[in-house]
Amino acid sequence: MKLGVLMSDFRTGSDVLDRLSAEKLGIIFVGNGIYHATVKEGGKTSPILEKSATYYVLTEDLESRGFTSANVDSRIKPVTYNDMVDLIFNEYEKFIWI
Amino acid sequence: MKLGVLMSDFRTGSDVLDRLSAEKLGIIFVGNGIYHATVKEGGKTSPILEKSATYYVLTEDLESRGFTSANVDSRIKPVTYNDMVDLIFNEYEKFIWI
Amino acid sequence: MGKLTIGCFASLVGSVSLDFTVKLAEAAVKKGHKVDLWVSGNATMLSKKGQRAFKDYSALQKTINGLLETGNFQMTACEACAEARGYHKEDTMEGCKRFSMDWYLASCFSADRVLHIGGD
Amino acid sequence: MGKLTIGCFASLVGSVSLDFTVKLAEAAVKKGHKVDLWVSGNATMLSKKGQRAFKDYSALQKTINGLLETGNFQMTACEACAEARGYHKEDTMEGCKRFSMDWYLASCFSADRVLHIGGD
Amino acid sequence: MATKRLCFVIRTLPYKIEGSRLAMTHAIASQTVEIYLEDGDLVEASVCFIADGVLNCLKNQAAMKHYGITSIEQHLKNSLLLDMKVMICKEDLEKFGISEDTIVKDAEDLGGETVAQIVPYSEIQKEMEAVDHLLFC
Amino acid sequence: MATKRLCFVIRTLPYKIEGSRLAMTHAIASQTVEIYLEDGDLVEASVCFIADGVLNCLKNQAAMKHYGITSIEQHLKNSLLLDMKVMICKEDLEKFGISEDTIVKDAEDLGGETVAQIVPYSEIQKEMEAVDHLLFC
Repeated sequence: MKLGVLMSDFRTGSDVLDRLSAEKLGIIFVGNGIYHATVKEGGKTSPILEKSATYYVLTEDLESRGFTSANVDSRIKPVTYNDMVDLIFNEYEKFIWI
Repeated sequence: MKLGVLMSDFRTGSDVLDRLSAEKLGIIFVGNGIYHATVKEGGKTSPILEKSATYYVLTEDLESRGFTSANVDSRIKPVTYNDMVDLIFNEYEKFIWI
Repeated sequence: MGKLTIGCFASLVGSVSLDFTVKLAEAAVKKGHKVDLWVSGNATMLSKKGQRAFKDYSALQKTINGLLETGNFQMTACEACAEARGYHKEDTMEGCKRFSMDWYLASCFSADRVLHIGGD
Repeated sequence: MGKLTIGCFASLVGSVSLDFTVKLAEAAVKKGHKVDLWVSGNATMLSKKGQRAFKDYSALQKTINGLLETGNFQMTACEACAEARGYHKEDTMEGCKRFSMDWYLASCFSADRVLHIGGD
Repeated sequence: MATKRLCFVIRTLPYKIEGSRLAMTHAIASQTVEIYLEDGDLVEASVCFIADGVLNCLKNQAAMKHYGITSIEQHLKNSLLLDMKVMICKEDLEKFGISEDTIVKDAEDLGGETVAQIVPYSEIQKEMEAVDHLLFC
Repeated sequence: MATKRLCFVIRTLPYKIEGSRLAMTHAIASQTVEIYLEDGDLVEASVCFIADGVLNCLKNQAAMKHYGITSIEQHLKNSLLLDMKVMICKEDLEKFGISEDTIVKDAEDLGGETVAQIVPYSEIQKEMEAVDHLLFC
C-alpha cells in the first residue's frame, strides 16, 4: 500500500510507527511531531528518521513553534498545507494520524 | 516538603517525576497511571516504582480498567477516593498532577 | 476541616479526568471539607446547563447539583474559555459561577490544599 | 478532483489540531477538491454557533463560513457528542449539519481519501 | 453495488481520552449506514487492537459500577454480537504479560457467535493493506 | 496581611494542548486578584519551565501569522513585562541543544526590565519548596 503517516506527537506513537510497513511510506511531521524534525535530544536525532520512508514537515507548524526550514534535518522536506493536499491526492492512498 | 504526586498517565511524565525530590514523597496512581501499578512490560515492573516514595493506587480506577488489588505490585497500597481525601489533608501538603 | 481548591484546565467531557475531579470533590465534601472547583479550558463545559445523560458519557450534572446544595462546594467556570466555545452566561448551570481567571488564584489564596489538573 | 473526508474525534478548541483540520480543508477546497468534515468528541464544539473570537483561541468560524459558501465543503457534528455537552440542535452554526455516527461512515464510503484524527 | 471496508485501529489506552470508545461506537454505526447509501452498497468495519490499545480488551472493567459509564468491554462484546471482525495483537498481549483468559474473546453470554481473533501483528498488517481506509484511534 | 505564593510549572509542549497557554494566562491573572482579597493580601505567581516545557520559550513563534493566535512567546514577554519571576531549566535547554540566544529572555522591546532566569534544576526545586502551592501544567 501507499501509506501517508501524519505524525503529530513527539512523545508517543513511535512504537506504532516502528512496526508499520508499506511499499511506499511517507511520514509527514505536523503539530508537535515537528520536534522530531528539529530537535536533537542529547545530541541525537529522532530514531523515527531511520525508517525507510520519505519525510516531510509542515512549514506552518514549524514556524509557529519558533523554527525555520534551516533547523530541519536534511532528510526532511518542508511542505505547506497546499503541498500536503497534493501529497494526499497524488502520492499516497491511505492516511493515518498518529 | 511533603509532596503528593498524582500520576495519571502511563506513557509520559516519568522524566518529570524522576527528578522530583521531597522529604516526604507520596505517589498516587490514578487514571491511566494505574498501569504503572499493574502491568509488567516485557516482564519488567515500571521504573517509577524504584523511587524512594510511598505508593498508592486508586481502587476505583484500577477496577474500571479490569484489574483488582490482586494485580497490584506489593509495594503499592490500594486506596479509595475516601482514603485519598485523608492523604490530601493529613499526609502531604503540596500536590501535583502529572 | 480544610479547604481544597481543584483547578481543571483541559479535561475532556467523556474522559475520566473530570469524573475524578467530581468524585474527589464529593468524597472531600462528605468528610466535611470545603471544595472550590475551577473549570477552565475544555473542562469549562462541565458547568454548562442542559447536558444530556448518555451511558457513554459520564453524567456529572446530578452529582454537582447535590454538591452545590451542601453549601460546601462551589464551581466556577472560566469566562473567556466559555465564551470562546460559544457557551454564554445564560447557559450556565444553576448555582455555578463564571469569573475571570483571577477568581481561581483568589480561591488558592485561602485554600489549605490545591490540586491543579493541568495538561491532558 | 477528489473527495477528502476528515474525521476529528477529540481535538480541543484552543489546540492546533482543529486548526490543522480547517486549514487542510481550506487548502483542499481551494484546489478544487470536495471536503467533508465530521466533528465528534470534543471537536464537536467547532460547529457550535456564537463562538467568540479571542486572540488566545483560534477563531475558525469565519473560515468555516467561507468554506461552506463554496458548496464544496460540508461540516457535520456528532449528535450524541453534542447533546452530551449540552449543545442542542438550535445552537448549531448555520450551514452545519448534525447526524448520528453512521453519517461519517457513509461519507467515507464515497471518499477518495480519509484522514481520521483519533485520540488526542 | 460496492462494499467499502474501513479498519479502526485502536492504539491508545481506554478512558482517559475518548479515542477507543468513539472508535467502537463509530465502528458499530456501520450497521446502520445503509440509510445514506444506494441499494446494495455497504460499509464494512473491522476493529484491530494494537500497542497500548490491547489494554482495552481486559475483562471485568467496572467502569459502570464506579463511574456510571459503559465499559469498553461492553462495546467490544456488542461489536462481536454484531459479527464485526475484531483482531487483537498477540505480540502486544504477550509484551504486557496478559493471558488470553483475561481478555474479552466472545459475547457468548449475550448469545453471540463471533469470536475475537488473537493474531500476530503480521495479520493486522494484512488487514490494513486489504481495507479501503484506515482510522487510527 | 498575607502573601501566598503559587508556582506554575510548565512541563508540556506548546500548542497541541492548552496547558502552557492557560498556565501563562492564569499566572498573569495574579495581577488582578486583589479585587477578591482583603486589603494587603496578595497572590504572587512564578513560572518555571522544565522538561519538554522549555520548548515553549523559543523566540520567533509565528503562531499569530499562521493560525491567528497569540504565541506563547508573547505571553512569556507579557509576564516579564509584569515583573513576574520566570525560571527556565538550564539542563533541559542543554539536553535539547537550545542555545540561550534562541530563547526569550526579556521583554526589552516592550520596555520591560525583568529578565527570565536560566537556572539549574536545583534552583527550580528550591522554588517549588518555597512556594505555598504548585500548579503543574
